[in-house]
Amino acid sequence: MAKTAGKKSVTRTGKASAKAPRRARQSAAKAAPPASQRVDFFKLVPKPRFVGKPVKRKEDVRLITGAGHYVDDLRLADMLHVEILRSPHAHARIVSMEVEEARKASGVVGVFAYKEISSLCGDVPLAHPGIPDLKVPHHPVLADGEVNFVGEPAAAVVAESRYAARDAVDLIRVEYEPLPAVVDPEKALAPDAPKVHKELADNLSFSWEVKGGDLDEAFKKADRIIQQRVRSQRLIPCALETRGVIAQYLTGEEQLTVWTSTQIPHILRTQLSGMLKLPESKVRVVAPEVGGGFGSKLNVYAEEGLLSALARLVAPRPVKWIETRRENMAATTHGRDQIGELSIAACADGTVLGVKHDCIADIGAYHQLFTAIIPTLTGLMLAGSYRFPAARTTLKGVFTNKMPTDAYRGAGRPEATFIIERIMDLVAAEFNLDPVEVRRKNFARKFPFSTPTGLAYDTGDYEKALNQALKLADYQGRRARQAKARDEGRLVGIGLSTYVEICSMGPSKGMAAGGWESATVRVSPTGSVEVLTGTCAHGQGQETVFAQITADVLGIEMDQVKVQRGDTGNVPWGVGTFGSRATAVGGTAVFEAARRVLEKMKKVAAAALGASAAQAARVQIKNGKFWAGKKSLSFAEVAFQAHRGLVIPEGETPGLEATYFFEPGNFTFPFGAHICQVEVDRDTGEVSIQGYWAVDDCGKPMNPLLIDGQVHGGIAQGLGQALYEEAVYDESGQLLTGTLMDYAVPKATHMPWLHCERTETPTDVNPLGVKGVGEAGTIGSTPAIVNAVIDALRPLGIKHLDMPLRPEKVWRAIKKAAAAP
Amino acid sequence: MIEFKGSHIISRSRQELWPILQDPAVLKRCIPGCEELVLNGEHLYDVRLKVGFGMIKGSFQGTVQLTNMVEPERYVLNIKAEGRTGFAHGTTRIQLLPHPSPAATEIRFESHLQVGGMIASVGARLCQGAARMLAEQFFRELEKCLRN
Amino acid sequence: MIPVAFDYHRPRTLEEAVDILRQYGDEAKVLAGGHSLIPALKLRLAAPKVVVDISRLPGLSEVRRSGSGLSIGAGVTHHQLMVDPLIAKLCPLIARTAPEIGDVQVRNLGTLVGSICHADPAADWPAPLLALEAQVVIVGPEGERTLHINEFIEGMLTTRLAGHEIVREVVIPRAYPASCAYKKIRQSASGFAIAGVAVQLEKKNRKCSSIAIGVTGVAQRAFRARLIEKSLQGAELDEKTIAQAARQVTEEVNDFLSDLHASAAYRAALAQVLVQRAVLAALAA
Amino acid sequence: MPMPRSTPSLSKKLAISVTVNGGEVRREVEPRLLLLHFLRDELGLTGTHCGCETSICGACTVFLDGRAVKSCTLLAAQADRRQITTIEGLAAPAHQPGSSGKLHPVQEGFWECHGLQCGFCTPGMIISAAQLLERAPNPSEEEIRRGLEGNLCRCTGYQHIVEAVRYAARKLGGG
Repeated sequence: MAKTAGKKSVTRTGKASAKAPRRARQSAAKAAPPASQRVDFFKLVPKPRFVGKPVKRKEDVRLITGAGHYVDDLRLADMLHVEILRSPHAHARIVSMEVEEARKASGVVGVFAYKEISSLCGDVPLAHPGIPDLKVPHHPVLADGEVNFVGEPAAAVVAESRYAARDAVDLIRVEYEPLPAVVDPEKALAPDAPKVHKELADNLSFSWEVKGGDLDEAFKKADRIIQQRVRSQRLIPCALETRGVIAQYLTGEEQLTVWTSTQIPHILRTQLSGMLKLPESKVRVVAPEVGGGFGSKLNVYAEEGLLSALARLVAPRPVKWIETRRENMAATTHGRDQIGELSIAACADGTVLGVKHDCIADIGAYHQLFTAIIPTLTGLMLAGSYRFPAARTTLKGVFTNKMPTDAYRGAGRPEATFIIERIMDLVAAEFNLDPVEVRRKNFARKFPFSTPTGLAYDTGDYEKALNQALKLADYQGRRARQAKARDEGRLVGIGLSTYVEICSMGPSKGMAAGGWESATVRVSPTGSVEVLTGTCAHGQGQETVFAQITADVLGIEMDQVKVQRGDTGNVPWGVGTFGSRATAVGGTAVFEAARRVLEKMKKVAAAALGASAAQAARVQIKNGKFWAGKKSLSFAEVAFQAHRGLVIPEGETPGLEATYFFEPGNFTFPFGAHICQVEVDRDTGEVSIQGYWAVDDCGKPMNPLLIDGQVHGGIAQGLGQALYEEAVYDESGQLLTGTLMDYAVPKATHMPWLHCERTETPTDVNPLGVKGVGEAGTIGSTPAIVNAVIDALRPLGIKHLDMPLRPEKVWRAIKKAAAAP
Repeated sequence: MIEFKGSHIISRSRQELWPILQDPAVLKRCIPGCEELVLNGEHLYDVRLKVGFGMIKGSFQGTVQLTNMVEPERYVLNIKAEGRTGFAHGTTRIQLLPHPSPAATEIRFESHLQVGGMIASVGARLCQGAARMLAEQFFRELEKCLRN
Repeated sequence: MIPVAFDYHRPRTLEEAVDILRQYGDEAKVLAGGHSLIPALKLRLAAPKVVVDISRLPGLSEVRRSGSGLSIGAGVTHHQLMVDPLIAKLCPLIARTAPEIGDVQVRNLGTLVGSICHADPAADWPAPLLALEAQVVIVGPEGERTLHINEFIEGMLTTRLAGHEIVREVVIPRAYPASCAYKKIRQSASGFAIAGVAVQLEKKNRKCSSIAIGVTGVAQRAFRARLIEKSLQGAELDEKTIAQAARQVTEEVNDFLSDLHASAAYRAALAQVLVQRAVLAALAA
Repeated sequence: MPMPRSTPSLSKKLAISVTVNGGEVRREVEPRLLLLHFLRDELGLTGTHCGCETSICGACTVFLDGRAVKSCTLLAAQADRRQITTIEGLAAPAHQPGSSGKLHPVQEGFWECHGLQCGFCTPGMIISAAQLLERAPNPSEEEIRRGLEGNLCRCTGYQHIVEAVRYAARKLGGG
């Protein structure tokens, strides 16, 4: 069960107020029933046929044959096409905009700027993070007289074809008056810095703090105070499918339908209703096939509001906009971008007594949905898998003339883990200890474990995962071989990270939006089963996992189960897929709904079979049949009876459908240990990865094949951050990594072979025992790789380098070290 | 941001060179790709350019203004050019230094150009080289001009 | 993602192609594999009025013997150069460079001639072509002319090719032995050369009897590392000698490129390292 | 400051004839129409995806006369009188009319080995993998990775894709 942080004093404050933000508040869970009264999946289905097995995905046949439909693949009759004119300036006043020529161009239906749209569509919204005095600027869907980042939408062309719309964009003439731009978040805090938003006093959007334990005491008792500045650079999520929106408004039916590439159709529906001032009942959001998200589609975007508004203007003709890759890189949310100043109070035996972390988060020009919330997660997770007695994060969220940051795979936790795992290695280096021993020394060992930042870790066995990883990697042997290589003058390094992350977002009281998830399971008269889930998979394979769960609960084949998601028109309600929550929260909702359908089917079967009361209490499913005593009915027959309505048991109603809203009692805290070996080329600074080993613990595995897939993909993204990726803006705010020619998404040749294993430490937060695995690889890998590179460079006296560890940076560090006396 | 500097020896004295460098006809000939250059205010010229490197071509429209003029020593060129593929704004400080040989001048220039739009987001790696080539082209043409 | 409108011509003969170019001059662009032109069209960085597709002109997509050397037609793709037996036999440096270009799909369609006509300073081909003393055969309304690759590429994105001319083929004037190598450091996103060095050498009695080194990616245009070649000519090629000679790479040019992927100093260092590695690899080949 | 004008689309349409997935199609197209858009918008073959503008990601990979090419870097006009195979033509699912219902061994490998997640890069990746196996029936891990360098995947970390290609290699080798 989830616990509070106990008696330790924990405070989280905004700048001026002591009121704790909602997302951070967490007390004993009341929502979930005690474990003793709960039916756990493995009690109900002791020998599952599908759950836990490496089942092939149901999604795949359509995807490997090109028959799936992403937004761009949808074609509606009479569809119009939208292209958007975007700001080439980081900061400028729009002096004038001439659109007549564009309006008259062949195939153009209309050209729209702020003044034509503003009455139809309000500002881009944010989920209120509960941070007092949060400054939120005006954020229109088309620029209102001023542009604040390169790529900000300024006008939209609607035309008969995409080619015509694109041609017309070139005919719009905008006169901009360039204004001074501010790009560096630290410079943005200077009193004389140019202001991103003239209506605000300065560029500070918010301050926030979380602390616990006695820091003064910790720093007094420490043998040494280690200081380090650590940066988590700005990243571009780069889902392979760019964003895209189709919107259609049917005037007669008063119905707006929006097809969009999103992770959160239901939240989007609620927000669009607010932006467009339409009753929610008149808005339907559909996420068709979604080609990757990684947090970048966990948002409400200007274009979603804009297209909806345009759809009303050209009703009933549908309008379609498909983002180009350049637009995607400039105007879809970025990730990370934090600078942390660290002070670490450490003892000579490797014990860390306390950590102070002063963080500046570059949030870009505006607030998107979770912009302010993401860096607070870094503060909350600052303790990592260790029992630091005291920790404090102060956070400043700063406006700059760049694309807003928001969730990107891991969202706040990779930053925290990177900091902590660098700390562990800094401490090891400082006292000349083995990094493994420093970690062992500090591990949290008693669960539930209360962190100084107020979280309660459900379960964990960090040492077990570490030991298994050490064995898998042959750590001892590897260190011995490293010593030999060093003697030969080679720069070989071994790095590790032992992470814990916060997952399965989460209890509602810990979330800015709801933390629950819904599911409906319904059985048709012919016995086919539909699962409607509020989660919205975009590659995770929930169609398969939820079918595994449902088929096992109902004793049927997976083929009989169709999982539907992504359409607010048929899924009753939902929150979405993000934060490694889909299986732990959404899967549990499916389990609970299926369980309720099963109970009812048992009753219907008993009634239809004329079973005695004693037999009725012991109806069993075996080989796809419901058995009461020696008589049986097939699954389909029971389904038919439930709909036929003649043998409905007393107290029941006809039909076969259950909807369940699952509210978890706590977050879950998956963990693991990643080890990486690298060799650095002394002459070129190139890093080559010689081996990678990972042991992750995501609780009970639902489908090991899919877990491996999630871990591999996560590691690739973490490796991208460690070695290659960085969104580079020049000092005037131009995005220099504006295409995939300059922004390096890892390729097949960049990846080493990944040796992955698991430990299994179930959680009792949900009846599946599942913790979540979507972000684990990303969180674990970045510090393991960076630690390995720094370890390789240790003989040269190098203690830290900022990411990405591109060859030139490493080469310069080597050169500088060589030149040092 | 493109920053580059260089110098060039021109076989004319500073006094001779000074008016030449403000002559619209000369400027039009020497500025690479210049299709139109019209005086439109004090030391202010409206310009239309077609700049190209191989197949990569862009049309730009803008202004060139000379400020901080200290005859015959130095001035600042303020450049603003915009086109479909992006824009370039910036300044070039120009110094005319006496050369040991009396009939020659050393022109030193130092440019700070802010490039934006498509050319910055896809062509950043080539901008520095492009700017340098344009400067070289300018002086090459200027010399040709002076020879005739 | 959407080009500006243009007209498309697919002439049946080279003469017809030249004739179209003569008509439109600078407003026309030649397309063979399209892997330089079409990306520029999509970004609207290039907006010709006319595109002249020469990819199907008879005879242009072949590698042929030419005197004691060979000829590479304008339509020959990078992939052909990887697998062509004649190339492997007469000019292994070309065969070793080809797999380093782009990726499979780019190599399947992109052409060597298209690449040199685009004259991107980060392109691979100029390095080996300089080392091999390649000749570029150009046809135009006035007939045919031949330029050495070093003259052909003028600078960044610019060549001596006039608007109404077409490169018909690149000629490697003679056959070369197997002592050759191309080494490059890839820009991790685009795969272009941050630095690339091609070496073609010959040995007599353990001494280097001839050596040619082409360097690309590090300067506005690819160049021959003449100073280094001079130092190594006639020398015994041990690691120390090579390393010492390679240091002179900084004196070969004064305009090392600098961009967000690599500074001028780093490029200079890489060029030095790659010269050493390429010479050693050529020796071992 | 007024911006220069662009020329409106006045170019002459071209009549082209392309053999796509075994059937001949004839259309009149704008010369600037990209092969990618021709396949998707004119022919409704939406299995070929568009992931970038700069010929890097490979999501749009198709076969042109048996060579894997990026259809975003080709004009439809260039495909005139040539053969195109898209993911839809590699093998069709059982429920499609006229289909044998058999997957191509590479498709099978991707399914068996969980070689895809969001599926967006998958059609292009499969075409490239098929090309790879045609040229190197028994590829090493390194050859597989190099063969797929022109295709980005943001989901899988490529490992399962490598396994999928090995699976297909075994299958094609008669295993």
